[in-house]
Amino acid sequence: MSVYAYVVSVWLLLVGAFGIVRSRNLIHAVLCLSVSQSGTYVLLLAIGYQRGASPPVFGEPATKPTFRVVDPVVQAMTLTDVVVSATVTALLLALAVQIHKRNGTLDPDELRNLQG
Amino acid sequence: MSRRARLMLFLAGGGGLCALLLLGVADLPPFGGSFHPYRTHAVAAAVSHATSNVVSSVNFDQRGLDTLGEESILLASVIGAATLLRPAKDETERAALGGGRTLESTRFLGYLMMPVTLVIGFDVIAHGHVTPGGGFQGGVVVGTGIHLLYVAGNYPALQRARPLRAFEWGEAIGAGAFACVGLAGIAVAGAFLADMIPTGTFGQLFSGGTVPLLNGAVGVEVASGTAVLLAKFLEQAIMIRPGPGRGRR
Amino acid sequence: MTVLAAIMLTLAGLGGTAVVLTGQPARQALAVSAYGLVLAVLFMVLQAPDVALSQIAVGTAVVPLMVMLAIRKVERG
Amino acid sequence: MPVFDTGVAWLPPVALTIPILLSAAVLVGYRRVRRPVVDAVATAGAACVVAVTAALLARSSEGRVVTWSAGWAPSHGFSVGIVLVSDPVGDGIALTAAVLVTLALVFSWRYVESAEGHFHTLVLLFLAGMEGFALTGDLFDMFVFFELMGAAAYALTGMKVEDVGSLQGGMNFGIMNSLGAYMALMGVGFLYARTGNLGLPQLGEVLDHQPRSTLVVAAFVMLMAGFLVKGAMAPFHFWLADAHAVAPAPVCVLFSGVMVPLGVYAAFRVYWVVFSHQLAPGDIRRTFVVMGAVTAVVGSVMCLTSRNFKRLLAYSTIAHVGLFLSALGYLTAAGTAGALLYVAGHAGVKSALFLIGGVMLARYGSVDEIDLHGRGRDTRVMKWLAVAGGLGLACLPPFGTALGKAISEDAGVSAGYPWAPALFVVVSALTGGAVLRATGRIYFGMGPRQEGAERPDQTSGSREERDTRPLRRVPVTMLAPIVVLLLGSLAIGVVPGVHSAAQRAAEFFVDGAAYQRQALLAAPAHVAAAHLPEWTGRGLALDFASAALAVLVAGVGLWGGVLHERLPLARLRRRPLAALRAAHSGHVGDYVAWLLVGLAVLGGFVGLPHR
Repeated sequence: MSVYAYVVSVWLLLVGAFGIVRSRNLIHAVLCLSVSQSGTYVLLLAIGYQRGASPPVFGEPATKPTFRVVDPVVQAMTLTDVVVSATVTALLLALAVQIHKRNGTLDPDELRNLQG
Repeated sequence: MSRRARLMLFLAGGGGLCALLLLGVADLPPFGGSFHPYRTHAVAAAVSHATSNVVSSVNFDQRGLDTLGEESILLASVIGAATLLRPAKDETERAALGGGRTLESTRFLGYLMMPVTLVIGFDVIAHGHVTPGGGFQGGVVVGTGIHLLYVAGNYPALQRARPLRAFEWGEAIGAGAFACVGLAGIAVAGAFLADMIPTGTFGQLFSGGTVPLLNGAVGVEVASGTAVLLAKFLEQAIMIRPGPGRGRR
Repeated sequence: MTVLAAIMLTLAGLGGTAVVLTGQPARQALAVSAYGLVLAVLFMVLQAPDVALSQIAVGTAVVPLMVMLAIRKVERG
Repeated sequence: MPVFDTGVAWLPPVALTIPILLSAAVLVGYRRVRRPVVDAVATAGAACVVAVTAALLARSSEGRVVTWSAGWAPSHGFSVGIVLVSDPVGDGIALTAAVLVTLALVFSWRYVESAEGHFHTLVLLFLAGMEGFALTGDLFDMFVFFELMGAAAYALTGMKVEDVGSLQGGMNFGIMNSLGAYMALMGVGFLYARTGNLGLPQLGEVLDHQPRSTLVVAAFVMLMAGFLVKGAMAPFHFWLADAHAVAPAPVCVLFSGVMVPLGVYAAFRVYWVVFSHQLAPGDIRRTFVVMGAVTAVVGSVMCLTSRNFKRLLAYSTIAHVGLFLSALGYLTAAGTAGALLYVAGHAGVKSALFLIGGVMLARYGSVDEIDLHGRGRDTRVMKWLAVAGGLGLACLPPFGTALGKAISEDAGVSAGYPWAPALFVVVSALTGGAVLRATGRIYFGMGPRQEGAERPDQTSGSREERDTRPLRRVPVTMLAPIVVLLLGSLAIGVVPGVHSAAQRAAEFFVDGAAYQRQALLAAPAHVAAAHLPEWTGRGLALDFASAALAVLVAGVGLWGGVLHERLPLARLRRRPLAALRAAHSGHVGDYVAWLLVGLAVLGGFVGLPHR
């Protein structure tokens, strides 16, 4: 159990890369990229987790602050990461839409604009 | 490269990398352990600035520079996607059709849900420095909520409720405001993004110094950005068709 | 608690794999949305409500919506 | 506890905030004002950043400028804030970025016509990303600004939505860079879990006192995935040719001139500050020298076989990045100084050449060397500028490239690589020769006219969409940046003091321990005296040799068609050449597979001897 979470995150990273390699559709490839990225969320949050600790939010009105909370820094990092994921996905989906318009296909095996 | 060759190449490389990573993570501190030095300091810092959501304190106060970068990424991506999804020179926009094909119940649901969603979104933004959530989460909810009008089948109403230019401004103003608060920090307190206004009482709505300000700026930017993004994708899916005539620039 | 975390981690691993293995464009938006939900629950279990909230907003709503619209555009021209 | 900082600690955050603020302003205003106003605002903003970073560089050459964002300076030995540490190398790159953006924006006044205000917004945000990336001293912050550069760059690459190549280039670029960035973020996570810190100086300080571990090797390899994908090291380089060949010319200037070198910069920055005690220098040296040499050879061969002028330049960037990687990989101050001068000189020359390519596309609607045979004969100035650029790339003294190359060669020999000068001479001769060949063909009509039979396995560039309306004559706003860039590259070789400044900068860069002490303990900086000679007889001889070889290469390329067919050597190497070219397939799945192979090899190089 002590490394299971980390192994899952490595798995997600690699399985996403695998998806891009065998993808026949660029929209699918972009989604695989986001699966790869979700590996980083899992890793970061797993690193910050502490058994029996509460969330790093003391609320309104506040409960008494305690240091026995899970790591807020990795959560802030993951939040940034989620934003990055969403925006990059949007950007790449936009590119995919236009690629389909110009080539009539999204299969990377059939796109032949950039060889040599 | 053939599909087979590509796969073999991937398996060779992926296998090697996987081995390295697995050997690496075996050295990580065990899952659920109590080694979190940064956590301890970050909680103390959040309490000292009266911000009861420590994650918001890290995001907007302690590591505010990251968030400035993050908001710039959002701005760049939204503007980038909008640029990429503009009608090409050989395309035309056709007028959208209004209503007619949506089930009455769906339409009702859409109309009902929209204000509820918007209220929730604003609430999540407003309390971002004290309870879970904040400008980003609430902003996404607001930006998406507006598009419930589409679920309601009323695309023309959506176009009216969603003046794209205003949202483009909202996005720019949100990002600009964040940067301005940062610069004001230099002028007032001598450090970029410094928490320069009175911090208030821990756990109250008015607390956390600059955190709620920056949180609000992010909320405006994210809500506008999400709206622009979804609008551009909708426009592509519904309105833009290949055809003669000059595209709109 | 640990058991719950282990279950959600396993589901996340399987969910990611499912997204990768979903070939048909029509099902991709759905797969992504479901995977987003699994991740959000995992984040709740890992005591990260802030991240879970944004994951729900982004991962189960906005991104699948964009994917759906992109696929619709691609399929209908 | 915000403390009032005296001095210049406010400069770094301002350098990265100005472009963000102005991009917002452009976005609000661009529909209401005329285009020249938008141009003027954006250019003035970039010029402000030039001023700020120049001021910063003037200060940091006396000692690093340390800024704690939001005033969270360390208390009780720990800071929850982000530290910006600007030393002469970081500032020099920040300054180069600002100068290139300014010139690219001036060039765009009459050049980029579609997506008006959005273009300026994106370029300014791109600049903000580069400034932040160069100036920050925090690992996660590096990831954020890396992604900022990326997001703006993908959009800028794919901006010509009517151009098939441009879209696919943007997609390949986006997927590869993002995947690299996520891998880097995993590396950040590993280090954070191990040390509980994100700042480079803090990380380095903790790791220096820890036993070696495989986790640190894995973290290093993952970080390199991000930085070296951006830095275009083989086999992570494939995206570069795709993206550079299709992006609008002023954007290519930023990509080749500064974004790609930034990746290499980051790789060595984290090595020196964070990893230099954990990883054995011998392994790192071998890794980078070998991989740099491979990159340089692959890049220059592909460069020589290209007929698309912009793609040719892109491959030459790969070749030169390989050289920079080698020079920095000697892990000495001398090698670093050589690389710095080379990067600066290269930025001027290569940027000028990309702008010449842009003018070519604007005037003739093509960048295909065969297609354009003799089309540029009527130009009076442009042809000579192109020749100057080619010779600069071939390291003809006194271009800055020549000075950098000479110092790097010497550093290579003293680091125990007697073959280093040969590599540098051959690579600069091949790339410079390719440019001279294309120039000779296009602007002077040299060599036999070939009927433009396009080969299916090659991107010729004859169908690239224009960035602008066909131009009858070249406006001064397009000519001036080219001249300025070439003069800038000359200045680096000629102006006294640049050379010794580069040496001092290099001494700062390779002293990771001093970086830690100055950031965390505010220890005063030790400024080393410059001791390397400037131009040496041997360096000059090798520089002239590479320039002469380049002319020879160009001549063979132009008139050697007959010779080429008869030599048995030519037939022998055709097969590997075809294989090499086939590897550059434009297929993103291939690229990802190569990325993983490269990382596995990197892991083997760095990790195996250590276990």
